[in-house]
This record gives sequence, C-alpha cells and structure tokens, in this order.
Amino acid sequence: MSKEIDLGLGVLDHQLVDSEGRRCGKVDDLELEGVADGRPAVAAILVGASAWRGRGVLGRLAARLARGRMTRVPWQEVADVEATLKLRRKASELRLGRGDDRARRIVEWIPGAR
Amino acid sequence: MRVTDLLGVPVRTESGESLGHVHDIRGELGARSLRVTGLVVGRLGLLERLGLGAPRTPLRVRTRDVLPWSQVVRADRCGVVVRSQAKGD
Amino acid sequence: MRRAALLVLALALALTGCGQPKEPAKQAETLGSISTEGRIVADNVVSGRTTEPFVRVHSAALAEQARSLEQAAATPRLRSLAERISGQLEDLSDHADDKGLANRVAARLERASRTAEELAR
Amino acid sequence: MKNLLQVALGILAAIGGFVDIGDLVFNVQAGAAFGYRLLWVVVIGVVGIIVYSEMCGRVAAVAGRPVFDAVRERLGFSVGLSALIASEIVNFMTLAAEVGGLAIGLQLLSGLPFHLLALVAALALGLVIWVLPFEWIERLFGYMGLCLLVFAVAAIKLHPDWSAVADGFVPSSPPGDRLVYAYFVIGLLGAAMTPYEVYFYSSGAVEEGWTPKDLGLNRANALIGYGLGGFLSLSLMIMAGALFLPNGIEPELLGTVALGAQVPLGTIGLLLALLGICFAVGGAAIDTCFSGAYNLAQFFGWEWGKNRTHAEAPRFTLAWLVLIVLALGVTMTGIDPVMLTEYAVIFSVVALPLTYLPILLVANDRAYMGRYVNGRVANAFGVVYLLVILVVAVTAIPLMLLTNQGQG
Repeated sequence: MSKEIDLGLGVLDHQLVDSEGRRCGKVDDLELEGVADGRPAVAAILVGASAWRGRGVLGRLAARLARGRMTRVPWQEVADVEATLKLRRKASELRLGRGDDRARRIVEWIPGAR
Repeated sequence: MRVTDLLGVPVRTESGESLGHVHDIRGELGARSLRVTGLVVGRLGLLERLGLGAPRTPLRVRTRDVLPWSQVVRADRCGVVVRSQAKGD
Repeated sequence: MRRAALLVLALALALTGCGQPKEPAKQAETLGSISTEGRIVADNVVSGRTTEPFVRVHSAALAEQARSLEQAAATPRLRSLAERISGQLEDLSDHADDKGLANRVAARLERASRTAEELAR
Repeated sequence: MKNLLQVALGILAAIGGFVDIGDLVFNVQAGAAFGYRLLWVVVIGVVGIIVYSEMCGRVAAVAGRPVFDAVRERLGFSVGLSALIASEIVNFMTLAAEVGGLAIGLQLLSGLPFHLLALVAALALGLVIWVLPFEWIERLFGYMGLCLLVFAVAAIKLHPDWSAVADGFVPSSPPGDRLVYAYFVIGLLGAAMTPYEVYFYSSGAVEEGWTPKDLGLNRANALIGYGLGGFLSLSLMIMAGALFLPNGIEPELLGTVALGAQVPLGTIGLLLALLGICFAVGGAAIDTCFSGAYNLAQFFGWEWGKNRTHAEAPRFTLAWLVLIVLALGVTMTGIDPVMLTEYAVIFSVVALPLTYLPILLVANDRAYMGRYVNGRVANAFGVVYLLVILVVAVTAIPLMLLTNQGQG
C-alpha cells in the first residue's frame, strides 16, 4: 500500500492514536536517517516537549518551560497514516501518554472518576 | 537530523542559483517504512503553503513539480545543494 | 511570537482605561440614567410588580454606581446630585418592601433625573 | 438520521445555549444606545456563526477533526501555539464573566450575599459537569435558557415602533457618534460569533461520532439552533431600544437587563428573565469551560472528551476543573462581570481569524473532505466572513479604547 505523503503537511503535528484507539500525543517532530548516504527515510517519531526545540521561537520557549522528556517511537510502530497516525501497540508499551497516566492518579482520588 | 531542520531552508544549485526554499518533504509510505523521495521547493502559492495543494491527496503540489531526492548533493540545517540542471521539470 | 506579545500589551493597556466617564456632560447623563432606573425600580415597588431581593440588590448596585460617580464628580453640583441619588437608592435598598418610602424615593429620583438632564445639556 | 424528536430536542437546547453574557450585554447596550439601528449586524453575526458552525460540523463529521486539531496542523506549531494562548485567554475571560454573571443572577433572585453565591455557582457547575451525562446538561441548561423567550414577549409588550424596527434591519449610516456605532458593530459580531461556540460545537460533533450521514442534522442544528438563538438577541435589542433608549438608561448592570422584562410583565417577567439569564449564562459557563479544556487537549494531543469518564481523560478533566477554580478566584475579586464581558467579547474578535482560517482551510482540503469539500456557496460565505473578521479583528481593540468601551 505505498502511498505518497508530504511529511510536513501529512504527518507533522498529527494526532497519535494507539492500538486501543487512545489518543497519546502528537507528532512533535520526525527523526530522519540516511540523509548523508542518499537513502533518507523517517527513522522515528519524536513526541514530547523537548521535541519542540525545532519548532520556531515559541517552540523553543515552550520546550524550555515545559522541560518534558522526549519519547522516540520507531517508525515501524506506525500501522497507518490517515487524518491521525495509528500505532501498532498500546501507548504504555511505547512509553506514550505518560502525562495522562500521572494525571489519572490525581483524578482517580476524586469519587466518581471512573 | 530532524524534519524541522530541513523545512524552510534555502535551496541552491551547485552553481549557486537559488531555487527558493524547502516547503515540504515528499515521502513514500511503505508497510513499515516512510522513505523520503523528494523536496517540495520553490515559489509556492499561499494556498499550497496552507495545504490546499494537489486535490484528493495530502500533498502540497503534484508529484511532477517535486524535486527528486536523487538530485540532492548535500542537505543540512544551513541549506540544500542540488545538481545544476536539477530544475524540477 | 510578536502577535502574543502584542496581545498581552493590548490587554494591559485596555484594563487601565476602565469605563468611568470623565466629562461633566457625560457624567450628568450617566447620573440621569441611574436616577431614572432607580425611579422605575421604586415605581415597581409601589405597584407591587417586583420582588424584595431584586429591589434590595439592584438598587444597592445602582447606589454604588452613583457613589463612584460622586467621587469622580467633575463639578460640585454633580457631586451633590450624585450624593442625593445614591442616598435615595440606599434608602430604597434598605427598605425594599416599604411602599410608602418607595413612593417618596420615586418622586425625589424623578426630580433628580430632571436636574441631571439640565446639567447634561 | 437521528429521529425527529432528538433533532428537535437538540435544536431547542441550542437556542438556550446560544445566548450568553456577551449577547445579553452587547445586544442590550446596543439597543439602549442606537435603538433598532443595529439589528442588521445581529443578522450578519448569526449568519456568520451558522456558516462556520456548519463548516465545523462537516469537518468533524467527515474528517473527524475538531477545530484545534486543524489549527495546529494548518498554522504550524508556533502560530498554532499563539492561537492557543490567545484563545485560552479569551476563553478564560469569558468563563470568569459567565461565572460572575451567574452569581449576580442568583443574587438578584435570592438576595443572598454575592461571594457566597459565587462559591455556590462554581461548585454547582463543577458538580453538574462531574456528575451529569453531557446530554442532560445540554437539555437542562438549554430548556431553562428558553425562559429568555420572555424578552421576546417583553419586546412586543413594550409596543416598539415596528416600522423603525424594520428599518433597523437595513444597514444605515451611523447617526451621532460614529466611533461608538462602529464599536457596537464589532461587539455584536464578536458576541454572535464567539469562538468558544465553534470549539464546543465541533468537539461535540467528533465525540458524538458524527458521520457524513449526520450532515442533515448538522445543517438543521446550525441553521435553526443558531437562527432561533439569534432571534433572542434581536428581542433583547428591540426591548432595550423600546425601553432604555427613550428613558436614557445606560445598561451597565445585569439587573438592568432583567428590569427590561419586569417593566412590561411585572414579577413573572422579572423571575423568568432572571431564571433565563442564570441558566443561559450557566450553560455558557459550562461550554466555555469545556472549550478551554478541548483546545489544550487537542493542541497537545491528550485524551479528551466530555463523554469519556474523567479517569479516561485525566488531563482534560484537570484542565476544566482548574479553569473553574481560577474563574471562581477572579469572580471573588468582585471584578464587574459586565465590564469583563465587554473586554472578553472584544478580545474574542481579535482571536477570530486564528480560529476561522484553519477551519476554512480544512473544509476546502479534498484529501480529508473528499466530496464533502466546501461548495461554492460555503466558500463564498466563508471567504467573505473571513475578510469581515480580519477587518473587525484589526479595529476591535483600538475602537474599544477610543470609545472607552462604548461610553463615548
């Protein structure tokens, strides 16, 4: 199913959805490999505040303020690219969506959260 | 290197002629790969820049207006250099 | 980045220019508005077409507006008019179900509105 | 196609949900200042919100993309982030004004102290969002908001000069102070096309899992819901024009708006007006609160959704909880909600282009919309309104300062 796609318009800043349909971050940047030896390809998706450094002035400022760790998701983990990027595995297995996991511990403390 | 390192950088031929800037990077989506096949370069209309490009596909412009990666001699944060007769057509 | 900075600057700038009229004529107009509204509220007390909480709360709010105009009054005449109006409104608020008092307040606010109208011209 | 009853119920809720404190303040003040002369602006504003909410609903149904997804993807991270900051500021100012307005409405009804009622209002809103399934919230606040129809009855009972009212629908050259007239044109457009309504509408469509077969419902919702909601705005302006203008009353207090129904209809008019104000403003507070959380979650990619349990979308939940607490904090300072509303509406006008441009772009992108891409009509309206919004956005703040917020 080879299909042409523009990395900036079609992949960057798109929503990541894990195998269970859970939203788990955005494509904050893409890591390239093989640029020097003429066979370039996308090696991984970069997710997290420190990936914003390459995203303009506001991005650098936000990256410094948010200080979040960055998660690297190998491109092989991507099952499909539509309006959103569908991943092959669960967010927890790819160390994604940890912000939601941390916040859940607070929210669960309030009765009726389930 | 990251995609955002290439987006927006100037593109010149080996003889120094400017071809504009990198607006986007054209890729080909395989089963488990996303290979880079070319660069969307040059003077794009406002609509293409905002994503109203080639109909029916998430592409900024038709493939024939894209600079094949094979023409690229060097690409880094400062700019992209391509072979001299490498105009997109 | 520039747009965000511009917005914050504009926000700060805007918050300083609060809504208090300065020129005497404008102040008189606003006093007339407060006084007329107070008179309507008082009339409704007399005709029993209102509720006690609404009269108490709303005429207190009107009185407060008149008080703040009193402090910023451009002329002594405006200050005394503002003081008379706020006084009446405070009375009305303190006795929100006293029809007799409401009747007197309505008459006095009616006169105050006419004075304000003359000052506004 | 959902059954007709459900469509009707949804639309009824939209009417009550359409009117918020911005509409209450600007329509009544405009009526008090210029009588019926600005009615035509309300119509333009309502058509604008119909055009863009229909577009939003279609983008959500066909491409499953809520507004702020499109904002970041089309404007890029940096511009997207400034759009997010601008919209969060405006959203929060609106939320604080709505909570303050609700507290004042409750005070005018009960006579209890303001600060106590502000706390009660915030707690009640938090509890309602936490406990009630969203369908019920929309119905409850929507139907009770229908009490605002009392203003339509009041407008009629005040025997306005109907020929002057009719003339009001024709754009006329501004009498008297030209700047104040322009200020109200912008304020009325901003009040009608408030961005949070678009964020909320599109996110709701995505959540309810709209598909292309729901497009009929989408159009009906947008057209009739906002249309009838606009009718309420017109009634407010006509009422103010018939009562406040002749008496020289400048409505700076929420109580004055209720007075407009009390004079022609007595106690029952007053109570219906206050109830309508409380529920319309309360419902708007909930929508604004969710919009603030939606935008954050959709920009940063968190899990989100009002139909998800709170534990499934924890950061989204924390976001709206924090927003309510902060809004309560602002209300406790005693800042005047009417003045806060005037700022919120004018600033929302500035944020409009950053909201509507991405929607127009995605709605025109064949890759996502396929054959549901914008037709010529939708595009014509969309582009015209974008231009109107750009002009209005640029002049909004200077005009607000020059006219001292419409005081002249």
